[in-house]
Amino acid sequence: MTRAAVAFRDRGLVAGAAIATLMVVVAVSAPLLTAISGQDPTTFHDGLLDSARGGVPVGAFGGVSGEHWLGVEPGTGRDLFARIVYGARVSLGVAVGATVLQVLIGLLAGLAAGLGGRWADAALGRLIDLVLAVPSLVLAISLLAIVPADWPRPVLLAVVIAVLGWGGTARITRGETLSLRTRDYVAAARVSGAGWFRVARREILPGLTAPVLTYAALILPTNMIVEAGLSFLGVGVRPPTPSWGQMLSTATTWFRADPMYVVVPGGLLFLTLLAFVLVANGLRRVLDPRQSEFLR
Amino acid sequence: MTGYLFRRIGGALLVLFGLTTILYALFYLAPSDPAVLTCGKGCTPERLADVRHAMGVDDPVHVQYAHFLEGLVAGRDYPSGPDVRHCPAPCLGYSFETDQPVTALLTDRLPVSVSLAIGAEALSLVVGIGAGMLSGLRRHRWLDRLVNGLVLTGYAVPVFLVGLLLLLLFCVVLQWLPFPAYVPFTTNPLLWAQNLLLPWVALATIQAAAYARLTRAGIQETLAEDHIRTARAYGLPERRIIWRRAFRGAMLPLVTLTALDVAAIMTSAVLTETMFGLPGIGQLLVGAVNQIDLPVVVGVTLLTGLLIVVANAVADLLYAAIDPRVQLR
Amino acid sequence: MRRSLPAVLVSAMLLTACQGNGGEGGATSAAFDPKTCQGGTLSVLNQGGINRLDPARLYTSGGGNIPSLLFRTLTTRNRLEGEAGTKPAPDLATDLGTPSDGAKTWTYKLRDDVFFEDGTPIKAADVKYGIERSFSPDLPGGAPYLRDWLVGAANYQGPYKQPDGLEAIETPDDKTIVFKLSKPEGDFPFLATATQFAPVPKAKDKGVGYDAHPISSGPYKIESYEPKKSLELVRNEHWKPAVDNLRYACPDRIEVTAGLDAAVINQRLVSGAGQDANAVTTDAAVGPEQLAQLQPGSELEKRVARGEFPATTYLAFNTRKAPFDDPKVREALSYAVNRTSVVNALGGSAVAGPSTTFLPPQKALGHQAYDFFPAGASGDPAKAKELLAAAGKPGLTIELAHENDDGNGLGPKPAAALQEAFKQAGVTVKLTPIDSATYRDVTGKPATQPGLSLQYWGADWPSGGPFLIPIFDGRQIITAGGNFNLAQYNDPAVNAEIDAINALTDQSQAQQRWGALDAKIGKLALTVPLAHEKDVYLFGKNVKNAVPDGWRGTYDLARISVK
Amino acid sequence: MTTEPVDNQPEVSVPGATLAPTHRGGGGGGARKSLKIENLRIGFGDTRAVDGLSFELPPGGAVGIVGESGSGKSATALALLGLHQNATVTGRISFGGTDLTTLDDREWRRIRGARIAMVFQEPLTALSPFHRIGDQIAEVYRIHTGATRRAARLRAVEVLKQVHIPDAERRARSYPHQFSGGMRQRALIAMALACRPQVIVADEPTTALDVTVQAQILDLLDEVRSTTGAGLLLISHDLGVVAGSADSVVVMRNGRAVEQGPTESVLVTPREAYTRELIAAVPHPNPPRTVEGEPLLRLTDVRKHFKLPRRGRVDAVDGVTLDVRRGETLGIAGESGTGKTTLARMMVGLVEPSAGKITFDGADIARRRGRSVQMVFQDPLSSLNPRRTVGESIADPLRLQGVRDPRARVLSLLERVGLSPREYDRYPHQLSGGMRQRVGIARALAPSPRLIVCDEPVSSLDVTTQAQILALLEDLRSTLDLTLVVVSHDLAVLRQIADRVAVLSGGAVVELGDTARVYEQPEHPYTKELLAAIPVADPLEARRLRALRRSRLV
Repeated sequence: MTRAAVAFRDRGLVAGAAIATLMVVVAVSAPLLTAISGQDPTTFHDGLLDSARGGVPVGAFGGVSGEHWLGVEPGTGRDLFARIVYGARVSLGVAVGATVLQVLIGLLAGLAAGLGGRWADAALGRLIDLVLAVPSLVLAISLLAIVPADWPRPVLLAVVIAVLGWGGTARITRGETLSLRTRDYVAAARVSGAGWFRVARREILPGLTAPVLTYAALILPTNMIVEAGLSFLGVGVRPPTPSWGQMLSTATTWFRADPMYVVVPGGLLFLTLLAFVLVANGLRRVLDPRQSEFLR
Repeated sequence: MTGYLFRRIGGALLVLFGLTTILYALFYLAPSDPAVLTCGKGCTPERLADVRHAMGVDDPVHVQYAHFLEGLVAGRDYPSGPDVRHCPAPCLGYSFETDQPVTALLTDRLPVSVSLAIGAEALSLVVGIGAGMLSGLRRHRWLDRLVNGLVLTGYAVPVFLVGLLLLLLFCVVLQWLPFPAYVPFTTNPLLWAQNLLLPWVALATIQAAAYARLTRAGIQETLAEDHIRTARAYGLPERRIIWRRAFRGAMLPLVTLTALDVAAIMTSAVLTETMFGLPGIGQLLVGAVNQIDLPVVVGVTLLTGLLIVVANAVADLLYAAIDPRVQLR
Repeated sequence: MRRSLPAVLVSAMLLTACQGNGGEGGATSAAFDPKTCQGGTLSVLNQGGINRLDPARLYTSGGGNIPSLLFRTLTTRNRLEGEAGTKPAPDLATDLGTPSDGAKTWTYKLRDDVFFEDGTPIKAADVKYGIERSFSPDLPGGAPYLRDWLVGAANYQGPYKQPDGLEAIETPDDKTIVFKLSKPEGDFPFLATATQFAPVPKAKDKGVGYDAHPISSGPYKIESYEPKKSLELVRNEHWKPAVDNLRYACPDRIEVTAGLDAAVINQRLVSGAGQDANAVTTDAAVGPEQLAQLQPGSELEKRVARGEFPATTYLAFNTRKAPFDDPKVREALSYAVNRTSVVNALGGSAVAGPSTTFLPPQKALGHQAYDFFPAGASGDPAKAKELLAAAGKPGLTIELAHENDDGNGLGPKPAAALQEAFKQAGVTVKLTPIDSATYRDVTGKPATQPGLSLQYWGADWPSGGPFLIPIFDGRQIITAGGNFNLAQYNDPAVNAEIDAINALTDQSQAQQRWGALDAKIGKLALTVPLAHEKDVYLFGKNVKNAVPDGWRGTYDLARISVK
Repeated sequence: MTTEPVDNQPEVSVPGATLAPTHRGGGGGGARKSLKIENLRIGFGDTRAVDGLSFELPPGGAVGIVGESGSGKSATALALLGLHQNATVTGRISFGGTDLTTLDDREWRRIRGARIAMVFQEPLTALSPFHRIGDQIAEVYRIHTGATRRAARLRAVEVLKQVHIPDAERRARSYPHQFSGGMRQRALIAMALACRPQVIVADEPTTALDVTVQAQILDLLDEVRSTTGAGLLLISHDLGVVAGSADSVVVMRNGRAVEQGPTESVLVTPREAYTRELIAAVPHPNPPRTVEGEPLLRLTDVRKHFKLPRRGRVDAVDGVTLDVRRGETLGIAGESGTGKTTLARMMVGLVEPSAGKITFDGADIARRRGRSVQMVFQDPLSSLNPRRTVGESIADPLRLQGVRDPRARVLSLLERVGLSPREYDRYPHQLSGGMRQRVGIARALAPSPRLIVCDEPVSSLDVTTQAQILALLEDLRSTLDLTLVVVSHDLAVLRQIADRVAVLSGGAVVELGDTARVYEQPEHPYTKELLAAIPVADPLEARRLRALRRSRLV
């Protein structure tokens, strides 16, 4: 059975992939979706708020109506649907960006350590140890708090998460590389006169795809949680840019007055994370048969 | 062993030195001036210069850094009005914001973080290993599926979401529990546990999922190993095989992870502490970062770095203790 | 965790002036008898408020709420409800002070029978020493007025470096203290409410370390104190009710817990379980969660204190920077603002009201109503466009600086509300977030000051002077930093009028002229007033006499009972 | 016989089983039971692993089962102990009259280890890494006898002594990883002896071991059988292993017994074609050939040291000087840890020597890499990139030499090594072991080398495949005018293929000479020991060698 066939038989993977894809589509087509709903994420609707009661939306379920499909944001009256779909862009974008960066840095460092000889390995090994030993959340908070507030936050977030988090990928890559380079087929290629660069590209990299891909799939939801957490703490994405974590942060002060404001971003965050975890889990089963016992 | 310890300590020092250097560099490059906040509203430039000097932040960064290192190793004296405050080694300086010794702040906050971490870890281990064993032994298919569903869910919920729901449910709607407020264990163990229950549960939700997965994979992997087959071939009862042989093998990765996770909770439970109003080191950090309280930020970072380094060493030692194949060199 | 707030805001949370107290039942003082209120333990649930207790380093209005339990000052706020509460009253001193030399010299006599917590009698020298040490660069944080007002104080470095002390403060005997000012200051009795006017025994001064246990002169003393975490106060046996008729000091014990989340504090106050029934807060104004439950006639409505601290949220123009050097542009933006959105963004009409005047609507500040650029409830974009067209700047693009979080009410929410309103007028706004820790630093240096920024100004005491002088006095433009005259407006006529009003010791006369001055400056559209502050604070079920005072807008811990 | 078991321990008291009398030397008493397998069938889902197998192991007897991989011999062993979990087992396994297949789990547990004990192939993984060896043995003893901890511990030491573990009291406290491979296997045998079983099943007990150790273990099993009177079922792929130790032999193929009978008759006068094929595949000496070519590859005092982090230095190769003559096949013999793989890798320039010189045709080997010298590896699965097709793997060295479209050349190479061109687009895991090794050879041939170094080229293959690959190598050498270096632990293989043999020990060549001379008149004691340890398929010769080893031991 081919891998694709195995993948399609995996119900968790298919469901996860479907939801994840949907979320990505939503994020990418945010402008289109808001054009359909006829709302944008920034316009205030004071008329829809009860100012005397702190700015709670008027009407049931946080002001759900024909115009405002998910109601409006308390305090501002901005369209919640529009903010959710634009928020998906930030939440997903940061997570994906951080993951890609993380994997790139980790892959390069791990390959260099694994193939670069004793000194490169020792130096990079120390560096990887350092990155792994750094209290990353603590440092991320400090870092994000002191960079000028007008730097582009989403990009910054992705970079900070990646820079503090590439240790894992690097360690896995290094380990796999060290193991792969002792394989006889690498020796065979060397005997044939191939240089290390060619060996890395043709013999080692293909062998790294599966472990690195499964690992990447696993850290993607983690990165999403980190982004949400940092935004929740107020050092992440800055309003008025919407992000789910930051919406949840403001929602904490509204959870009884306007439960919709908690339920919508919270539920979506959970659903998306679940989808990515399912994908990671399924990918691992498909790509890494040794680990087939992981989470059936 | 001695060589191992030396290398470990050397490595730890290197990591901590790297961390402080990075922090000093970052805060020096940052546009914020801690003296402005300390000086307050309506502070004139002359006054600001005096305050800056009094705080010692008018020195070039390398001088400040050298002073800091000196204090760390040998202690430092701070002029203080009519007195001189002596800050004994390891001196991390005084908070810009409250002028408390940073070491005192840290030792004051640490019990909270330790309480949080130990309790959450214990709860996670009990629940996680229990669930992992239940599903790993595959006695009931539905149980296996249930545990797996929960594990996946545990992976997919951010801690602040769990915390939010717990608070809402138990403190607001049902009002079964008071809003968490830290009570030291020594004051009243019962209240200590009662107040920490929700944060523990919030943290354990995620941690237990990881442990359940590991236990399950570990038990199944170990049960497939040759020596289990040997044990069966020699007529050992299944119960004995599971608990004396397989369980031990399955617990190996968990033991190391436990040490690392205790440190991880202590260093990264910022959200939990903030959400539940627990005065731990995470909360200390968030407050300090917003106030550009450099000594506190550096102190917290050093402490958390130290915790992680120590946890790594403990994990190694534990591993060597329970796996006779491992030798520390 | 919330930021602990800059000084002005801290004072905002510790202060008031009360317009129509909505509180009924338990909140009214009618049935309250200070003689029989003693007993019990009062809990104070706070976000912050106990970062420091060294009186030299506190920036309070009227002596603060918690500090005022520990420190007696020469004068203090009179702790009355409403308009009456905006006046100072004698505290350690026997009266509000005797001005002479055209209000350039102020003389105070200390009461008899006043003691520190260790029983040592309080002398005039202790008050002088307390003020002097606040000049030490080791102990920064206090208000700048003393440095500005006292003769020869600008370069004074405090008693540690200059033990000879300040010549501007004289203590001819143990009971008399005389202040020499460089210009007439009719508001001196207001200033003397600040904690810097609390006595400090020189023998107990440990410099920076004094903060760990400041010596009490008030009804309570410190039993235990962990900054930002907890403070436990017990009765100071050497304080006599007979010589302090303002502080009732009802609870036997006061326990302050800080570092809590505002939402949690309010939820606990609402639930009122256990000791929370005896709880209040000094810095967690109600959130939307509670406002939604605060229906008229509801049980909760009886446990809320509504007051107003004089403060204004406004847009500040830098008139030295294009395009805001053009009055037409400033006027256009004044027409364009949507005050309803801003009020909602600040938390709704319960906690903020729209303002068209720079002075907030308290009579004590001399408020006179005006609305020179009527924008209505939600802005007049048509008029704004018209003016911009007239100025030759239609389709303008501007930058608006604001703080990066909403903790201080200058954050992205109101900024976004303004952005939306200006969009209606064809003005494109680019938002520039600035870290709130450095916001004042950046906006207070003309070199780095943005053209347009969101600002907040609160009263250090209920008078027009401290509200208008830093903002509009041309001699207060400080180019090196710490500047509040963001318009960089310098009109000698205005400066002269300020001096003239300062010399007045008759407050009602002063009020009248401050109001007129505000209206005069208002015509120039140097600022766009947006909203003024309202304060709504909950208190526990067993709490009595939680009356918001007229100075600070919230209830006074020194007068609350939990018996 | 060297040891007399001291039998002062409590009797094995297994409820429901008749107790064996104390046995002292030689065959068991009257209560000894025979193990009789009748029409055993084992199926995994749709596949049949064992299909109607019958044989009998008389009390104290020794039966050998021989078969290549997939013949069903291991499945049979597991069935004897009821260890199959997902298989359907039918037929009769009668043990002293009881049909074991009808037992429930409790009853099975009384048999396992106590009546029938098993010795597994991989002694490292077969023992729990977390428990001390003595404890593991004692645990088994306690479970079956209910003895006290102390008594169990004494019994553990006793059986360890019985399998000749020196200093048994102390070594009982060691962990498995602290034992050498041979010691571990002895410990496993000791565990099997602990409860004085009536049958010992040994499933490939020596496959993971060096040849000298293998001989020792086989001798030990033989000894144990005679001292305890236990029957022995010896399972192996190697005719030589079985020949010296079994009274009768079962030859299995595809789950069936192809031929069975007394060892002598089956191995000396086989009736079935497959048995004959197996015997023929056992490496046999070729007529001697003397090649007097000029030296092609010269090694001059070559050394290789590995620095181990914080553990000092290992001298893997310690001063090797030898010439490989043009056109010859040089065999390099050595057990594990003798530095033979390091030496092989230095010969192709993969590893740089720490000292000494290696020249190929006069030029330093490092500059010759990629063309003139190629290598064939031991494990053909690991030597082929699992993610690339066979054709691509062979084409790679050609591309490196600048061949633009190597497909045609690759196809002809495939054909040359006896593979169909169809295999071009297949992946390594889709091929059998023998086919993979052919691919490995094709890849080595691709750049038209003059010398090929083969590192254990057949050690992971079944006997029949092994013979085919050896034949292929010989054929290639002669037709392509190649020079070969074959590195192997298997002296029989070298005797067949090599013209000259070098014997490695401790990183140095202890003996070098023409194959016939080395095998017939070994000079170095180590060479003699090695030769005595070679398992031979001739039962009489095997017995003679065992007696020889034993006499030396005494």
